[in-house]
Amino acid sequence: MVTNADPVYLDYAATTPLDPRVAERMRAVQSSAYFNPASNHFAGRLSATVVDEAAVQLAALLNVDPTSLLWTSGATESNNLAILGGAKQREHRGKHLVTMRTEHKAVVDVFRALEKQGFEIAWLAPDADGRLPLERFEAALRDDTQLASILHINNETGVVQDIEGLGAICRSHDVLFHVDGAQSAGKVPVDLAHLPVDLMSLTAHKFYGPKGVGALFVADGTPIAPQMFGGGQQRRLRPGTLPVDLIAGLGEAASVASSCIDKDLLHLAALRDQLWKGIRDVEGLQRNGQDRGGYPGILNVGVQDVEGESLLLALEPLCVATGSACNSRSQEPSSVLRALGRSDLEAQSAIRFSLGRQTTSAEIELAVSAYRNAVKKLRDLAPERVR
Amino acid sequence: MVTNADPVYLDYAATTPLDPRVAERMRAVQSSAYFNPASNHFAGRLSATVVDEAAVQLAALLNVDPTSLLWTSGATESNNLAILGGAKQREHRGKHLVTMRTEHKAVVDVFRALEKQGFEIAWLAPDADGRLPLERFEAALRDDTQLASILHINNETGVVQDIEGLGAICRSHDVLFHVDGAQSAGKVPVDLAHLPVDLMSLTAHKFYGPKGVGALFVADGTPIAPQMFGGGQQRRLRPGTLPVDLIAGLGEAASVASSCIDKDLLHLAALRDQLWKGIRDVEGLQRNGQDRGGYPGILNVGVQDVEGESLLLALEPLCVATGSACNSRSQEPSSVLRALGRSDLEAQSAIRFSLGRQTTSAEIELAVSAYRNAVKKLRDLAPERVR
Amino acid sequence: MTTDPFNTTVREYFANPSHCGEVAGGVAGYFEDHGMRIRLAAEVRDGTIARLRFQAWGCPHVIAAAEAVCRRFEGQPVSALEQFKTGQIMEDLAVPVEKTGRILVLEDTVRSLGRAIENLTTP
Amino acid sequence: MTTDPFNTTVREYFANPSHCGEVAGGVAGYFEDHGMRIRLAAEVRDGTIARLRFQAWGCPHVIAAAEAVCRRFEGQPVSALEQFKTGQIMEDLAVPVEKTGRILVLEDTVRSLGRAIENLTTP
Ligand SMILES: Cc1ncc(COP(=O)(O)O)c(C=O)c1O
Ligand SMILES: Cc1ncc(COP(=O)(O)O)c(C=O)c1O
Repeated sequence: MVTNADPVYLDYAATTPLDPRVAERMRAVQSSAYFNPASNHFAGRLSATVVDEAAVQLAALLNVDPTSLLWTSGATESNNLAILGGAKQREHRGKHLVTMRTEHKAVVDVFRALEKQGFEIAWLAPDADGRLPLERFEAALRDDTQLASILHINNETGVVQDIEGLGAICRSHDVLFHVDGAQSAGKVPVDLAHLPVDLMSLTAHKFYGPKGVGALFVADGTPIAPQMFGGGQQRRLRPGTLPVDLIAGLGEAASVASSCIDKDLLHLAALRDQLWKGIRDVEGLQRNGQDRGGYPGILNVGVQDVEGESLLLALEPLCVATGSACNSRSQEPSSVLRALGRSDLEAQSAIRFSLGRQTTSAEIELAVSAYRNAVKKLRDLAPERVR
Repeated sequence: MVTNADPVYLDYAATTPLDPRVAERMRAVQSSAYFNPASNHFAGRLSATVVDEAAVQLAALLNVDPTSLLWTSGATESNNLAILGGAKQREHRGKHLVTMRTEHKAVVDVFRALEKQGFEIAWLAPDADGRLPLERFEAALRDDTQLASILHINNETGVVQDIEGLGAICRSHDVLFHVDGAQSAGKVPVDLAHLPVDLMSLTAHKFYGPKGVGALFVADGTPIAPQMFGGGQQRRLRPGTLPVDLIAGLGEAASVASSCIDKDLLHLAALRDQLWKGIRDVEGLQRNGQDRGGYPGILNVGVQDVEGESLLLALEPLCVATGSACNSRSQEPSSVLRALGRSDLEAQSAIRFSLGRQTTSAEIELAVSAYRNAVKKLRDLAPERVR
Repeated sequence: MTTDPFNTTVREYFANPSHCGEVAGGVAGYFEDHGMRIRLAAEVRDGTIARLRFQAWGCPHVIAAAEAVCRRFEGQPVSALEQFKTGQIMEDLAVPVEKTGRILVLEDTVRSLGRAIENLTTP
Repeated sequence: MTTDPFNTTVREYFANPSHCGEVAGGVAGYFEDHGMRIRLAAEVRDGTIARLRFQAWGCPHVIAAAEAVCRRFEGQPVSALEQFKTGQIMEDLAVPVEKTGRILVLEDTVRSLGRAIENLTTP
């Protein structure tokens, strides 16, 4: 297909390419420190040092102690470990858990599993702009509420929750607070020394690090039960041979992020504004998410009376997402957009543009005209409604 | 330290370096197909195709259908998924499970967790050569035995179990049969179309593939319960963004293995024989494992009245293992060697030499003299026993 | 999971539909279901479909299928419409099974057009 | 987890112990515990430890500690032995806490040597 030749990749929220510095670091480790960090010889210790250095890099990004980080295979695993491991460890505190309807599936499905095991879940709805009001959150807490999990930055809409406010409420109610930071860590400043967060999940491939590696921040003294059993690595909380090159890549990505975040955010905001200005006058356009204050790397728009699958095809060679980033194959209308009050018909036309470090103004220009043309084309094709 | 300059790496059972072909394939994927295979656009489909190709490569190595493979983060996760997921799915069949005392910790610890949950485990002992006699295995099976897990090739001793015989017994007793193939897949021929195996775990980094990725073979119709919940990837059995480059690397490593295994085994056998001939006359030497028929990449020897930690240090710059590959830091004498009837004192002096594709005859020569010298030196240092 | 959900025919018909539009003064059939809307308009001359045009709101398969119908029946006798079967289109366009219902909307539209032509010619 | 369990002093003393061996006709102390065995042999001249040699079976820290003791006390008056404290050795060799018991074996050996010298000189 001709279109395959020049993809215009605007799906950075789904995954990002490796930053060249990350790729280089990984190559160096693969050739000179590929050893098993658990091995009891100097080569093994060399790899263990690489792992420690990566922990320092990631810890610097999050402003935490390196020992508070567990390596995992990604945010899905981190979410599972935090929520299953946290809820089970604190079962004595109660069986009531709180989360939102707009969470990522890697959180929703974990709570569904807990629901089947007899836990009771409060599925809170956001306001129309996607935010969870603090009063609504506090009102949902009960004496037997023991854990809450809230998505920091929504992967579909870029909506940002008030983690500080929500966390403070958790602290005052002795509720364990987990934050899915898959779309925030490495992309916006996250200062866990000051945020009242007990557990935070993250994944390297969302911020120019390798796929297949993530981390779970576990605040000092937070009890979690391991979900995998094995060789005793990582204080028995998460066993398995440490993928030293992936961890080094995650560390390097964190280090790059530490120095780039502010610049990245300005870059993204400028491009997002260019995109929005270019399409906002399209008839029947609807912005999904916050008008202001959202994460600048994501712009989600629906448009009236245009069919989503055809829109996506007409947009080629743009690579953009409909529905959730992580399993866009499903044809169901996005539950995130439904929770914002969108109808099925509105939700199915939604397109998520997600921008990144490599996105250029020229690509945005192309995206603008592609979007305008696609909507026009599909409207021209369509018959009037039943007369 | 001077010794750090020229490590002689003889710890391939702990982990292997990347094969150059694997590294090259991964780089290509990282730069041109780094997309999310679940994304609903042509770039995503490109990555999905890469994943499919890797499945075909791994399937060819194991002689199975590509759809019978699940991607995981490594053998630890595969073992957890197979054993926890298998046992829980078949709880109605009974709560009795069978395994061996010489299993890897990533199996032992999973059974320990199940034991705490009320399952009953039969921990079978091997014969003095490490093998599990078929009669002993069959005698351990009860009406309520529902799952057995046996290590194909022992990571410490290279002992090879009779998977075909054990599997046939499982079939005739309706017992689910899981095999930890972390040390066999990609290293010896494994034909799962003919072996009576329901579930097999493997990990790429043991056969020149990347760390952080593994697979679980699940025979058609074998029911397992997922242990992680999330975005619905992989038929909901193992969610999470697929690390397309790691999977491509695993596929490529499988493909390389398919063409190299026979040559590799001859190479290893020659070197192992050279090593054994070079040291076998050391006074008080004891070979741990099978004299014949074991995996040729591993030679495990103990030696009388030599302290293990000092031996390891005296052997530098050799990188070899004491105790288990995967968590050698623990000071406890190997439970595998204890199960072969070794005393604590005998077990602690054990050294595992594990050889690989890049090992040379010159390195073996060096290993022979290093070993002889180290034993002599430590014996010279030691006082006579109490007079 | 991996295969392109759209084969080359779908891609071609969707990208460059040559039979999209209206037929001024023609006869039309319309059907709406499953959230799809399809309109077929024809100019009939001497029992022959001289021109056939579609308008469609739906997924790429529906749009391509409408184009396919136009290509197929333009120039054909009106009676050919009765022989319309979705099977061939499903195959040519490799329509996934779960979209069968949508293609049946097209069948209904073709029927609707057939009836409209009938009404026109049998006063 | 990552640090070398052996500091440079341990590595040096272990690799090249200059005080390993026997003292022909000397006086010796021996102790055995925790699976460790240590022997210290001395040649005493005029209340001074003229030569001090060790033999040891144990981990690298034990061997290095034995060497350290020899280096420390050779040339010292016999009375210095009484002041032997494991603390300094633990620090110099960065012995991990869990190995304290092993180093105490060395203390016992030093005591044993002290007693042997005493027995020799006070008839
Ligand atoms: C908000 C959010 N949480 C969790 C995940 C899961 O991350 P991973 O697929 O790396 O496990 C993703 C994306 O995939 C995400 O966007
Ligand atoms: C026999 C065996 N099983 C399981 C594992 C665990 O594999 P991984 O650390 O890749 O999860 C290993 C080695 O680490 C092994 O040797």
